[in-house]
Amino acid sequence: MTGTIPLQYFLIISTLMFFTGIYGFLTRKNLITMLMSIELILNSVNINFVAFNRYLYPENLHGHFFSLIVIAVAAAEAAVAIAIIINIYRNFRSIDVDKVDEMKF
Amino acid sequence: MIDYTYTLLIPLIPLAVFLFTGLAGSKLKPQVSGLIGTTGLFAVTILSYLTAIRYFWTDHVAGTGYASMKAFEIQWLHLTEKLTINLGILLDPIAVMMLVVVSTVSFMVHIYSLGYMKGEKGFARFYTFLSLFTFSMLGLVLATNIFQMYIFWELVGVSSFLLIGFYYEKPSAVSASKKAFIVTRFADLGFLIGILMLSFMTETFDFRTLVSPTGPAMAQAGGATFLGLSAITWALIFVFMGGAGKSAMFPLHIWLPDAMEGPTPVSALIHAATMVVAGVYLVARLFPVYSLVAPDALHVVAWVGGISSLFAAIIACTQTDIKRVLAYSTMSQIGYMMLALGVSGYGGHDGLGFMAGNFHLFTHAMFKALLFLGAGAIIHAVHSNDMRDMGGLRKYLPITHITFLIACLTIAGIPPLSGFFSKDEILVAAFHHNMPLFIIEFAVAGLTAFYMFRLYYSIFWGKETHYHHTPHEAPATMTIPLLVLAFGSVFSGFLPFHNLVTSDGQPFETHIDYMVAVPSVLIGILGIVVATIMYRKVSGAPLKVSTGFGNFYTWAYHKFYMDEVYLFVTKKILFNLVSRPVAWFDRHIVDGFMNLIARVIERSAYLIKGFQSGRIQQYGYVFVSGTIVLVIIFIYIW
Amino acid sequence: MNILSLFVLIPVLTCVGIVFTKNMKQTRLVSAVGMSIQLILSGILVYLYLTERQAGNMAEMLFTYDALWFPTLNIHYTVGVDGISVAMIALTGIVVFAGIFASWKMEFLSREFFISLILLATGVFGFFISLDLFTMFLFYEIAVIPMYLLIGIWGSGPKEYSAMKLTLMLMGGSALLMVGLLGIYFYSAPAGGQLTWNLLEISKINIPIEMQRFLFPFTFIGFGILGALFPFHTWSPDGHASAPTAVSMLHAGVLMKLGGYGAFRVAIFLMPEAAQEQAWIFLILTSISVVYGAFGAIWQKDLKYINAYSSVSHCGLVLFAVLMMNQTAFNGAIIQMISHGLMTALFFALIGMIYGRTHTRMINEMGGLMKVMPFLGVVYVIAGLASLGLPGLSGFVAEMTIFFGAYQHTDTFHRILTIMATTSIVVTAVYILRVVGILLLGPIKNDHFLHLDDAKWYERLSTITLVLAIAAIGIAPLWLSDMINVSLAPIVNKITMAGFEFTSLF
Amino acid sequence: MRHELSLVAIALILLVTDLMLKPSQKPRIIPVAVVLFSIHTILGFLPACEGILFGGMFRATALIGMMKNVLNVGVLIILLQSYTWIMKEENRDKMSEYFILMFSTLTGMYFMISSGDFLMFYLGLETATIPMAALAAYTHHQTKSAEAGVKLILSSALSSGILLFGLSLIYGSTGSIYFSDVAQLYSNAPMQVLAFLFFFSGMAFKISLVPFHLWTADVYEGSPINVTSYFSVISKGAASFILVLILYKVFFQLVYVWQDLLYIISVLTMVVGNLFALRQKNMKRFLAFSSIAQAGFILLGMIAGSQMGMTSVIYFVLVYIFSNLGAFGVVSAIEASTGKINMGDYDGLYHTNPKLSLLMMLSMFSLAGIPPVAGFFGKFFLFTSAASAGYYWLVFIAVLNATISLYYYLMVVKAMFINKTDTPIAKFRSDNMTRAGLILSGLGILVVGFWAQVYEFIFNLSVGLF
Repeated sequence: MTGTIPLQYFLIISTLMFFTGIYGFLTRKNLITMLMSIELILNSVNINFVAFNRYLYPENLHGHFFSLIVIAVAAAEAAVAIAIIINIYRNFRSIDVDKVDEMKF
Repeated sequence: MIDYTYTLLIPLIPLAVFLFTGLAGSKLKPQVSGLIGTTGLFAVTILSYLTAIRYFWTDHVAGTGYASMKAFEIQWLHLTEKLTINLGILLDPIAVMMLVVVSTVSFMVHIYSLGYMKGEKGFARFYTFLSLFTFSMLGLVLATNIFQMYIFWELVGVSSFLLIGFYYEKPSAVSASKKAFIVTRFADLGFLIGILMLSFMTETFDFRTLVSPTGPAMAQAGGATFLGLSAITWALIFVFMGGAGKSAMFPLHIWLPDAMEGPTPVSALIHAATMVVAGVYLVARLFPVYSLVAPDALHVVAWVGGISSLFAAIIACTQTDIKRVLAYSTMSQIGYMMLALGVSGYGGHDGLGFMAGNFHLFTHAMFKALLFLGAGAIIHAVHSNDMRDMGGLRKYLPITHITFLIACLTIAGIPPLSGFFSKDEILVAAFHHNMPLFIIEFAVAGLTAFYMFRLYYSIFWGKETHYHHTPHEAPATMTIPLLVLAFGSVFSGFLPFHNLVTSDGQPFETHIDYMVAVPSVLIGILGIVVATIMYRKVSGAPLKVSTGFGNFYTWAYHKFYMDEVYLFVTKKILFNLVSRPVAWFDRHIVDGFMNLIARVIERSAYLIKGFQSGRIQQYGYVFVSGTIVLVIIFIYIW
Repeated sequence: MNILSLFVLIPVLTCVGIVFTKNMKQTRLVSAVGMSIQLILSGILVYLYLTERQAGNMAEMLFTYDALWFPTLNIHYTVGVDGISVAMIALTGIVVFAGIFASWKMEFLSREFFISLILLATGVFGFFISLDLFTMFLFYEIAVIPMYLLIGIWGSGPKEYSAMKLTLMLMGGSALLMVGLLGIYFYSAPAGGQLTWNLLEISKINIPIEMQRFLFPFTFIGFGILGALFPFHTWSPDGHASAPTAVSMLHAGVLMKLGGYGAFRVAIFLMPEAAQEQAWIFLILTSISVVYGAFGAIWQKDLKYINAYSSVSHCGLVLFAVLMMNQTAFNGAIIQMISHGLMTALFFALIGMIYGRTHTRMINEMGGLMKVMPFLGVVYVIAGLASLGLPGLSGFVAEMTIFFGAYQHTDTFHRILTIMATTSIVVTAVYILRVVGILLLGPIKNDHFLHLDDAKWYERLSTITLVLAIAAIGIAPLWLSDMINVSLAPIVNKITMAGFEFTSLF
Repeated sequence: MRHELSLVAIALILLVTDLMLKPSQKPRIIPVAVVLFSIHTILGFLPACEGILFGGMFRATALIGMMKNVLNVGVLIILLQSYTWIMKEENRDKMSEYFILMFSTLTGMYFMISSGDFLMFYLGLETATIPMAALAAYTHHQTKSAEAGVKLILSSALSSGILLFGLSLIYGSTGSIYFSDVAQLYSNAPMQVLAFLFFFSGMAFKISLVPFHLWTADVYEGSPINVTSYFSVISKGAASFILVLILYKVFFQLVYVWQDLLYIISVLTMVVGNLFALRQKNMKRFLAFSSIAQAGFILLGMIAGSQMGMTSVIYFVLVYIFSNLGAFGVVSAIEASTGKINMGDYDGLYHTNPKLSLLMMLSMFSLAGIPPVAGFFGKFFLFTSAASAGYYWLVFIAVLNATISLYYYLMVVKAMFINKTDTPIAKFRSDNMTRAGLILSGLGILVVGFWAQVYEFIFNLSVGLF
């Protein structure tokens, strides 16, 4: 099984996801979309962990556990983030990230 | 060893008077301060005469030279292992001679001022300053080492400053005192540099060690050269610069005429008899060094003296302020003394110049003090300094007239008054050693007679001026000193100086050299005759003569524009081209640079504020690119 | 209790006492009592020191006390004095005492004023008694920082700007200093063993020459900034001009001495080889300071600026002498510090008193003050004469010792610089007499001045104290000079061991 | 583990108590929280057993206990100082949340500091961060507060994403997430350097090092003031602790990389922090930038890589807690009483509120590193550590920056003492709890420096690189 798909493929996809996430974070104007981009980043990390674990260090499960925890934390993070975004919406009547620049310089 | 420790009292009495009147002066009645000062000086005079008599005659073993002795010495400060500054009292012929001069003139001036300064606001202050001056001058005279001399040299400078500026509410007095101090201070810088060099080479300050023919100074005769002169020659020229400043030698003389802004007794004491001859005294002190090690420096002394005496005599012929005429005359006479030292050799008859210089110093002190005090009496009577405001005063001021006339004859070198003897010796010395200088001095002798009698006639003869108040003779406190000094002027020429004050302490024989004496007396008489013709009665002759000289007269009248040159150098060059740019540079460049740093920091703070745009995405952008830059640095470059 | 620790303790207690005072009268009384005790204590210290030396105690430092503070960094609270520090402490005692009386009428926030002032004094005293580089630095900064408040709150003119500039420039100096001191610490045991901050122990070893080359400029300039080293002196004119009287007095009088003292005690003493190598650069700078400060003073119109530039010149002379690196010059430098401290304090006191009456410091607006305030006038003239180096007053002794010491240098370059530096005495005379002439003499320019009064008792007390000290040094300098000389011996030995050839050794 | 357990217990007690209190009785939660936390703080100083738990995921050593105690002291002061603010009407109904959220983040920090592997570390980090965002957005009716919350949560999510990516690479290259294993297996292969840099940038975000600092000022300004002080000292302190531990314990093979890295970053941080702080008028924003500059100084201690370095970092954080909380305490007292937050409002403060002004001045001097207050010692030891590793020029740059920072700290002093105004802040009296908080920080500022035992105690616990 391990011979079929080389590890590099996973790494390439995860790296692509990582940078896509970053790209999304830097360019999307909607706060929710930005949050989704973060999730992309976190997922790319998960892929990494799992792939490394499976391919390189199958004798223990550090990578797997790590990715599980990351998923859980990501959920918590998303919850809080969305709560705050709602708050933003209440205050700014918008969730456009460029509007949220009252404090600067 | 004969005990001279009591001589310590000589400088200490004036010091005590100074401290007492200075601190308690405002509580005392003014006259009391005056009397205390005068009494103190009386004691000093007695002690000085006693010392002189003991030193020259009583304690002296006939047939031996006059040794120099340290009556007293304490350590004041030690600089290095070898260089120690001591304060003490050195007695040797010239010191004792100066002691007599200083105490006599100072005592006379103290008495005289009781009358002259009566009713002045700062009477007590005047006496305080006089005591300070007397203390400093005595300390200078009795100095055992060159550094002590420098210390008191500065102190006389400051006393002179205080006394010239005595009328401190008068701007001219203030600026004159300032000028005097600064010019002499500049000269003192030369003195200091001279001492620095001399002490570095010889590792001693002590006069006795310095002048000892086997001393360290003598070993320096060769040494490194700079511009063809050996180091010690330079050192001595620098030392002489100090002397030239104090003695108002060309071109450092400009302060002396202005110093006449001070009260007249001060001019008599400081600027005629004592302080101004300090330069001569200094050269005389170091004479063996000059003579044996650095003859080149001695040439400088001689020529500076000669030029100054001619220069001053010419100017004196044109001035109308009587005190200024006397001031230039002083400068001219000191030029004589310097010249005498400059042409002298060391030991025996070669040292004639040395003896003559000191002799002239002595007689000059008497007659010049007399002239100034006389001038003071005149000013006291007519309340003016300008000879054009005077005339025909002989009727009103008989005593002043007679004593003044005596002084004029003395300075003109008419035998058998004292001036004849001393001046004659100088001319003889010059005649034998340096012909060009002799010719100059010969001419100056004539000029001297001329301008003194010009002064004399303008004051006491000439036109009858109408005075607001009828001038009256001065009180006894002022006339007695005149008479005493007149006595001194007449008879001091008979003192056997060639036995007492010589370059090597050994007596030698002198005689009048008719080859020199006769012409010099004749030219003196010629000067008097010319003056008589021109000034005895009101006539157009002076005007004609002055126009005859044309520009030269104008130049001389304006003192050859020396003041202007100095003003140009100080105000225009030093102030405007150095000081002002320095101040500007400091404020704008140095300080500006510091402010610029602050400005740059502030400015850059504004420039980079765009990074903090308030937008999350830009923050993210910076974050990511920061990481990437670090990655590039540490993986690819590092 | 170690007598030296009292020098820090008494000011601190005085400050605490001031906190509990209710009004200005009590405040100044407490300050005056505290600082009088301090002055007496300084006198006692001088006496004890001299007796101890007389008794033959030739230890390098006397009255030492040592307490371990930060063991791991080997930081100690180490105090001890030699003749040099004793002299500086006495100076500080006198100036602070005079300063308290010069600010007798400080109405505005008087408690805060006196506390800051005494805090400053604490720093200075602490600096002079410290033998440990860390505590030395600590006290150094303690002394610097109250200046900001003192100038900023009670100053005049562009006080905020001046205060800021002064503080920042001095702190910039301590940036350099910090590097220097840390470097010294980490090379204090090149052969292995315990690193130390102790001055005496460091002096026993030789810091490697490469490090000296690196550290010496840091240390020297760091202290030099406080000592008004050209071109880092510009805080001084502004700072002095804006500061209130007592602060100018303390600052120019003692604080600037920290610079000279530190440059000498730390930079030169611990790193003689580098000092010797690099001296020429700093000698040129200090010679410039000396002459340049004097010329700068001529053109100023404000009394305080004149005095500030004059301080630049005189303090330049201190550093100049220190760099000449021989015993006589060192001695001269110390005497000059004391002398300048006294006379500049006197100057600032007088300027403050005159300003308090005429409400101007511009010399061309004043004139003829001698007539209305003879006491202040006479004292001003005395201060001026001291400054221009009149024999019988302290300035002369100091300058002459420096010039003669410096001229003993075997190198012609040094001797030429010495001669350059001597020219300053003429320029000094020019600006001092100019001020005296315009300010005190001549006719009275402003009728309003006719009604001014002369000095009050506290002002007299303040100035007379300083004048007496100036005259005492000027008339009998030998005891001071000897006291310093004995203590210079170890320092000179250290430098001599560094292979420096001396022409003057006792 | 005692720290964690008791803190969690406190949080739970508060949660339960809150349920039982009627709305009018809500303020009673405050004394309960404060008293409990004080007890917790004091208990923390008792000697605790050392050891490891969860198979090496959790470590407890005396050093780590000390770090937690340092944080506890800070939190206690913040709790005291927030009294006036939390008692405001608008906060009535969510009072206990403030405490509970704060204690949760603190628990997260405990775990983060105590972590023995990257998993625990990450978990602690997020436990510390996520409630913090909630705290930032605590006063949800204020736009600024909401903005602060969103900026914090999004930025920190990005940063932890990058950090995690780095961790995944570390795992990939070493096969372990345990610190001890990673340390053995690490080398300076490019990928490992890359992973380290990713990790570092995530940490740099927490300590707000330039260029990862941009969120700081906005979040600090927008958050309620006491939350800001929590961010600026506790969160920063905890992150510094774990960074220094991880750098020394895990990445010591990369020492030559991270020394250079810290060099660059610290210079950048000090300079940029100072330059921004120079122009600030809002006190919170001003303190935010000043705290960025202070973070740059902390790196000077880390760079030494020695026992002395670690000591100086911990010691500095302790001192910094006191000094910064002194400043924040004053700002918070004034804001709570008068609502004024600009530097211009402080003009003439000394004449109306001398004690506050004095405390503020002490804090400013302490932050600037002026003796005799503690900040001097803190900075001095940092510089000593850097110099011990031979970084003299870095020390020089740092002290120059300290001088620049002195400029703006003095601006505050100037406003209070020198500037004159017709409308100074009126005289007011803070409540006792706030005063206690202020006095505590003032005492800390005055005492910690001279009290050498503090430093020695920390030193004995600290460890070096090798």
